[in-house]
Amino acid sequence: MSPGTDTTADVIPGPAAGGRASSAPLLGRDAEPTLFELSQPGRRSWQLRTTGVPEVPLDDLVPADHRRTTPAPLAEVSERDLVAHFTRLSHRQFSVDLGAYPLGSCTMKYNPKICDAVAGLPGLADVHPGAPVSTIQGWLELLVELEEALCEVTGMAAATLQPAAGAAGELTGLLLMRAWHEAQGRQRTKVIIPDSAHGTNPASVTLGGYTTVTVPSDDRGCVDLAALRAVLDDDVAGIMLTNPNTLGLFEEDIEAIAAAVHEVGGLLYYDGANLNAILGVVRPGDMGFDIVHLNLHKTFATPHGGGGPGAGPVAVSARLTPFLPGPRAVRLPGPDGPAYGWATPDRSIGRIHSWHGNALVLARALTYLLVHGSDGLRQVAQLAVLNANWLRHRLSATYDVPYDRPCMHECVLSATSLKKATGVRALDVAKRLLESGFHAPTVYFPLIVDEALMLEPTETESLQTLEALASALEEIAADAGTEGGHDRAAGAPHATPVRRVDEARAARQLVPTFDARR
Amino acid sequence: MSPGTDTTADVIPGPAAGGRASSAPLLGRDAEPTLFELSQPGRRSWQLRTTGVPEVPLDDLVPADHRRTTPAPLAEVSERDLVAHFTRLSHRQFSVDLGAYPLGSCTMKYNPKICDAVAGLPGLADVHPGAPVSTIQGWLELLVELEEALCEVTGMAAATLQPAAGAAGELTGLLLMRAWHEAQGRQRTKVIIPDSAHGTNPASVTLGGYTTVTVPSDDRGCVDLAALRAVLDDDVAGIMLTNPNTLGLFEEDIEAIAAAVHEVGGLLYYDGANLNAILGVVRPGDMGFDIVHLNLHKTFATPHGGGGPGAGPVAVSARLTPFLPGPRAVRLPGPDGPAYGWATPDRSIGRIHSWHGNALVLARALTYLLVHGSDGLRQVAQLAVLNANWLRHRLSATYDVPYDRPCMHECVLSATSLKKATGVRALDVAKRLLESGFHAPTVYFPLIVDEALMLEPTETESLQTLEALASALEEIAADAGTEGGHDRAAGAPHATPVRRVDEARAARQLVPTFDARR
Amino acid sequence: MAGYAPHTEAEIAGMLSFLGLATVDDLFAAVPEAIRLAGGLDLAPGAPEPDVMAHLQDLAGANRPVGPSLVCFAGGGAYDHEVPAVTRALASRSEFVTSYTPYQPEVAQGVLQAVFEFQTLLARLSGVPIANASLYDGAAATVEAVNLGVAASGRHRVWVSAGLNPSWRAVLATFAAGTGHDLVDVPLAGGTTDWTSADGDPGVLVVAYPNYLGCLEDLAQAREVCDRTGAKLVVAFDPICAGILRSPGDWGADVVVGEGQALGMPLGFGGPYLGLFACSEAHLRRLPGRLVGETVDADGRRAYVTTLRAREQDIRREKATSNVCTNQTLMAVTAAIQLGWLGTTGLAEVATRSARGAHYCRQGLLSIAGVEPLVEAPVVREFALRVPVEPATLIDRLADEGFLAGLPLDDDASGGNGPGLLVAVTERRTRTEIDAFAAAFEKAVR
Amino acid sequence: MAGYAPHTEAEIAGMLSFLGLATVDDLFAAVPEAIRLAGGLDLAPGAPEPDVMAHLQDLAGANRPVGPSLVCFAGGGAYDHEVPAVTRALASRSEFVTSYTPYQPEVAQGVLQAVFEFQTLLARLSGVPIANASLYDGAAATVEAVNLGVAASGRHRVWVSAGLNPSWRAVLATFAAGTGHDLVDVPLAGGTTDWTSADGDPGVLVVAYPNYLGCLEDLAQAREVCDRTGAKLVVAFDPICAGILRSPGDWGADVVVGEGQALGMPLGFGGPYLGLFACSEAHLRRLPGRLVGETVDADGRRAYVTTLRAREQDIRREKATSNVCTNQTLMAVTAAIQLGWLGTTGLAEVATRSARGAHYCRQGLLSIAGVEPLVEAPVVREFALRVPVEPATLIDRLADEGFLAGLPLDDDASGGNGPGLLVAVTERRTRTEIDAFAAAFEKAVR
Ligand SMILES: Cc1ncc(COP(=O)(O)O)c(C=O)c1O
Ligand SMILES: Cc1ncc(COP(=O)(O)O)c(C=O)c1O
Repeated sequence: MSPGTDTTADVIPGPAAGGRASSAPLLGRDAEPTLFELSQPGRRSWQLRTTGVPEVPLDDLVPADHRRTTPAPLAEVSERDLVAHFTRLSHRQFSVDLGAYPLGSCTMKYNPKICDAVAGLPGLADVHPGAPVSTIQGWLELLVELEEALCEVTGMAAATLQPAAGAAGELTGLLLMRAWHEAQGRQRTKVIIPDSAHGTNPASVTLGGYTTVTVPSDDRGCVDLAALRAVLDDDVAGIMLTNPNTLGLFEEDIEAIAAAVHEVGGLLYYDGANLNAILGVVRPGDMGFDIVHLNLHKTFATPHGGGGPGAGPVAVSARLTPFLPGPRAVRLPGPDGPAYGWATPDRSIGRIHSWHGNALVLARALTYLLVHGSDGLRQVAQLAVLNANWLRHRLSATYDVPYDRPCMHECVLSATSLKKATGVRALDVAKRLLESGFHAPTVYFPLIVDEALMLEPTETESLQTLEALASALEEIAADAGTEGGHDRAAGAPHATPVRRVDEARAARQLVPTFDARR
Repeated sequence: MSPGTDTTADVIPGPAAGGRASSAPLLGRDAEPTLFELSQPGRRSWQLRTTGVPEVPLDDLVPADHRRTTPAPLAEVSERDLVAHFTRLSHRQFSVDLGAYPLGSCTMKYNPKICDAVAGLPGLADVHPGAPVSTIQGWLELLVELEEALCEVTGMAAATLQPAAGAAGELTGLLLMRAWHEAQGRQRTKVIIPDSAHGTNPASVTLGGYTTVTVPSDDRGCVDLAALRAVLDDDVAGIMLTNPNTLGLFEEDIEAIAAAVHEVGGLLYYDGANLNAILGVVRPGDMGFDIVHLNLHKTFATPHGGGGPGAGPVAVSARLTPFLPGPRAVRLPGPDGPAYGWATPDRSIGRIHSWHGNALVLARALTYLLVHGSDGLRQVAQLAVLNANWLRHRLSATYDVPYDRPCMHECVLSATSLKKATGVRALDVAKRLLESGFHAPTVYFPLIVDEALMLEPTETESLQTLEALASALEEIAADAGTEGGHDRAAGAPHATPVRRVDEARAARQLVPTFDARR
Repeated sequence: MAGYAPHTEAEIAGMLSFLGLATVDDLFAAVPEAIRLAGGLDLAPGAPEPDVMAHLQDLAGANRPVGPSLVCFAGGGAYDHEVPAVTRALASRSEFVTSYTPYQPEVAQGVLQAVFEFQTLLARLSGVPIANASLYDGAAATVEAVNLGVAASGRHRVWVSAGLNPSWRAVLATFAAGTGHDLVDVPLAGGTTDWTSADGDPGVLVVAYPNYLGCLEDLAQAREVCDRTGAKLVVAFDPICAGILRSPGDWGADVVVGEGQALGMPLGFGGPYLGLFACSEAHLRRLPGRLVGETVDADGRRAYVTTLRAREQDIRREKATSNVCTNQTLMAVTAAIQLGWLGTTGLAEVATRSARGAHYCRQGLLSIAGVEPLVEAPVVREFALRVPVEPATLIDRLADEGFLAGLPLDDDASGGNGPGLLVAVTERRTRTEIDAFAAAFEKAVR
Repeated sequence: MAGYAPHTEAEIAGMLSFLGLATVDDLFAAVPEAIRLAGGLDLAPGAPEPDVMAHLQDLAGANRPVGPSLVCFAGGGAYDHEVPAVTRALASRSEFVTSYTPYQPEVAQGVLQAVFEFQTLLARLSGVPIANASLYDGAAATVEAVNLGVAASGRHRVWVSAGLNPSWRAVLATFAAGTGHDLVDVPLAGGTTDWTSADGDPGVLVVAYPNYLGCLEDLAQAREVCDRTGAKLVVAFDPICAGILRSPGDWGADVVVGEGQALGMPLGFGGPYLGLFACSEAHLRRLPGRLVGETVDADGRRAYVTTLRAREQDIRREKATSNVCTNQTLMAVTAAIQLGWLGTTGLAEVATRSARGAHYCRQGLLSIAGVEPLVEAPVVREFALRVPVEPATLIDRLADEGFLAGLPLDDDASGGNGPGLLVAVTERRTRTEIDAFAAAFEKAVR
């Protein structure tokens, strides 16, 4: 199948006019024209500095055979239309700033506005990453300060701030694991992950050059210790766990797991995506983990940006420190010269980012961390867990609770009984919830729960919001059982900028660019 | 009638939860709770600097009889709810950044984003207005530069930048007129305004201590010269005109008008709200005007802010300069000391603003002015007039054109025939247009045109937008004549965040605050 | 030439031909040849945005903004209070910024509801039940209040306390030339207004609380004068101090006005600020400016709309209660956001901390030889000093040391007690800053 | 303690009692006592926002940002191009900033359409028809391209041009430890890659256009090697230079990668940047990361959705084409806005002006005694010099004079031609700045 083999609907009514706003939900539900439909040859937005540089013909500078014969056809719009277009697009986008986003595993908490102000400081934003150390002392200090704080939060000895997201952190961690084993003079081939693990874990294992061994969860939703022991052998490089796990449950046997893995010479990798649940309460290092990645875009409230950027620093115990990626910002010894500099660890696995990681995201995370401090971070965990348990308890009368025990920062429910009784599926519940003023929970993950609905309210939602959310979910379930309820659910959402989207068609008749349309 | 004598509808469904977003048009059309409904005792957003100032009990500082016994009951919300609330409110608000806003007389052009950046520069935004001149040389230079440019644009000798809006400028101008006549040793009582004038003109005349004499427009939509001559006498202080006038028509007899008014010793006041039409083409000073106010929030694209702030500088001819309000920023003579300072004209009418006017608005206007320059400003006028004439010509087949001659920056149409034929009024046309993706035109103004629809597209709307706007207006007229057309129009709008609003009830059962609700 | 117009050459040509015109100049046929600008404006040609930005940055660079290198102790109606990132972010949402006056309520609920909330917050704070949607600034609000008071009392004599901000008094005087009001300056005695010294039958009393010298006026006495004479009481209050002071409404004010800059606006070299205006129900029909009310839409859902329009100039013309059209809506929205952020406890906290800082600072400065109180009445966050050097000179010297020491007080500004220095302290001033200020002050007066 | 949690004490108590718990600690009953943190974290207690802001401002103050007092001539993958206020304003709209990956397309059309437009723009610019929704940065995109190329060719030998950004080469090497790819460094000769010097059967060729030294590689030759060996051609292009250069697709690239920072992102000390990734249709099923496609909704209206999800790790797990989950969507949206602002003519103009500035600057510097070209091949907006003093020393000296002179080139970075200095010029550099730079340079090398 090649792109654009079929026609797509074209529902831009009339001429594509930049000043026509009916694509804004405020004024109706017409489609928003693309930038390309708004384009008119000869129009422009750009204005560039007057430089006085001699206007030598380009032919004298760049050889003809390297030159484009025609300019790259981008778009030609006025600044007015550019602004209107993207402002209208923003009106077609749900966000934390509009309402609750209880998307399990994603920690969509409120992102403080002060962090935007920090990331916009010219003294941070306008610094070249390759500038000499004498000109970047502030940045180096910031990185050192953040690294130290993250080490304290995780109970680790040192960290790299380079990974740009959680998955990059995972792969970094696996390469550290590999380097460590190699340094011990041994070659191991397997990494264990539980069946509830996030998809990035097995994908990273493969890229790290290991084979995934999956261990099942027991009926309490935790790693089956016996099954784990059964796969532990000399060929195991380590295990990747998140604790609390993706079911929102704390792995109570963590000490036994750690002992068992360490016994065969394996390392424990902590997937920090769920760290929000345990901030200041218990630390991965104290649980026995050797390598930890953090998702700063989750726990430390750096906004997700519609899918990124994130930041996935990796912290390690002392024995792994020499292998960390470099260069790392360090305090320099001695009273003379600059106070901070760069250093690459002795046995570094090497660089994993073009520069120093998503620096402006790191500055946001430090800001968040300092505002909260030791007491505030602990409170974050407490209230995140309180909110999730409140929701679980309240909704356990309406939805199935696959693992009926107190949860941590998120709760996994199931629509299995609802589906059996009414035909309404987890996906339908999610789509209906959109119409009630909330983002949907994560659905169908973790994979081991049938018709999963995974709710993570986070600590920044109020009791009133939880009540409204719970009521909405209760009403959806109640309505599903009434006359026409199934169809209402299957037809949802109705009040959103577009109605249910045909995902199958998107894959079948692929239109990956405007130029692939017919 | 006292406030809140009747109940109002209360349609916040369920608990008022900050995280429930269904008030965002994106997710449906429920009402947005007020800040007061979101409030929960004990909740807070504020965070203040740690100062180390001794925490003396307030009782030791402020006498008990001056103290509140209970804190002022404002609202108590979390930062998260605060952000969600106002972000959702913003989604219930149409704006230039969402689409065309052809609101006649208001010049709702695109407001360049660079002006926001300028107004946010700490070197401008964080300056105290009472700081010593040695610390404000940049601001003083900016004000002088703007004053000089505005004088060139208007053909005047000097200006005050203090008035905060057009109406404040009008009153300032009338007080200048009064001071000038008094300086000539005469007391005059009447000011002439045409019947098409904006309401602020007569209101300002009253506040200026004058009596309004209204002159009718002739059948070409201009001041009736004979009628004007008839009211001109020794008691006339002056005349207030806008040219092009509020019908969007250029007063062709302006030289004769000026001569006649000057002949009786009167002054000519130019209401600059329509200056966008003639920038760089003809200047009020060259037409014979003595006093000019500008609406920088119209012509110079400083955004209207939902109703303000604006800025209404007043420029005058040389003979009126000594009367201008003070202090004014001036270049200081002599090579020593600061280059700029403050000076109050000899015979100043006095201060008309707490400080120096809406300074950050003035900085925006200067930015806009410099980007355009002499050539760009002229082009603004040309294209604004081109756009308006295109609309007029195109729509003259569909709507009545009360004055069928080329217009300037705006065109006034009428729905009289439409109403006669279908019962659909100008107001209904306006409401229907909202659903088509455009803001409505100004309706029922100027008062002298029956069922007026006053369209001012401005120069920043493209031909494609004009075409879409014209098509929408044509479709509305066509639909009005079809089966059910009247009801569709009378019931409009349907797709907006709220439907047609009951204005009569608002006045009858006044609820001016949340506390006045029952 | 730079600019934002979308028209291509081809489009312009097409549009002209649609109109039957040959050139763009033909559009201006109605403009008499004789007055047309032949050579164009004598301004530089348009410059690209980055060039203009560089120029404006140069101008900004020629100022010294308040901050760590110019620590602000100046007030006088413009204060360095905390403006959090959240207020700036929300108030700069382009839907609020780039919309017009909400003439079409169906697509303006955002601004309308925000203003409705502002009105509610201001009414709660001022202690009177009606607040409008904003006026230009504190001075303009005072002018409008006087106009209302004169109309309501039927008497044009206005007793104006010498403790009212001197700029506002000046603006009152300017506009009185048009309205013909008879303004009577009522002097201070010991820092507060001595109403007994005024004569004639007042229609309006205007008094500030706290007054320009930072002192707490005896509003009971002012109310008593009004009760006796039938005058209307206009109180210019400070919305921050109001967090801990009895409200003007509680003291019996008929009209409450004020400067709202401290509610989330930057110092901004004096504008745009926010004219606060609130009054008792009796004066509803004389309210100047815009008013938002709650109502319902065609489906019975809650909605907001500007109401009592019949007072306004676009309908009443020469008989309107005021000529105000464009006001400071965006600043009212900003104030609603800021007051939402501060809330019940935060506003009180800001006021309390400011008062503590002011008293701590005052004590420190008064311990310097030659520095004395200008007046003795109790103050909140601002106070007036007699200093041993010329105030303007002192201010210049302290600016060199990194402090914006305050505003100079001449005899007019101090109600006859000058010269002196007016010092303001907000909750943002740290003990370290205040101590350093006092130390520099001591050197500067030597 | 500071923070953003809304819970009041009373609410917490009520929620606990609803759960049948006595204290908040009871929520953590599942956490074994032994490992619980007894004393809390050894961090300072929470500080209010203004205190934290002051600290971050101090840190920012300890840097020297580029600007009038540190004029930027540094590049190497991070460029000082114009970012207009309009791009910043639109890209910072909180709907874009505070949303997650668009898992629910019905409420995510904003991000989805913006990314769809980004994909289209990138495809048009790169000359290949498929582009993904972004990767972390240029290095990460190159890693993914190599992984794709190895999988597509079935051969793990990768010929990597020594003209590829040395950081990216380092990242390739780091990740090759996991994938086992066999990376072969292919040296430069006279500034461009000498493919004849490499041996073995390559599965992938990686080459930069222009390369790290700013030189224009002979892509026809690289394509020819690929045609001969069956290897896949990965071209790391520069999206700005692409405004005037033949597109990689036109040269026959299979995969096009690049660093997108120059498309509207600040220098930001190296991140967040934007990994560009585009490829020919043949490799669609191996595309790493997210892809947005057009479709329709239940009413047949145009809509967008992430598609071909079956490649991704959340479904394919260990068999996924990549482990990427969170990417750099906001930067892709930013790039779409910036490319919309530049448009067809603006991008070409930026590239042209940068090239003019670079050649003017190069000429000026080469006229200084002892300064010579490091390599001779034609360049666009970046060039490498041999300098008579140690490059790092020279850079320090020029920083003192107000210039960020460039990046130092050691032997690795210069493909064996070092040491040297890599200088970049953008359209923002004025003639005055360049002349002053040359003058300071002349002094600094003396
Ligand atoms: C449990 C878990 N692990 C890992 C990740 C991957 O993190 P990222 O998306 O930052 O690569 C996620 C993110 O969704 C996650 O939820
Ligand atoms: C013709 C005319 N004159 C005067 C004004 C008053 O200006 P402002 O609203 O700034 O007070 C307006 C504004 O609507 C106007 O259109």
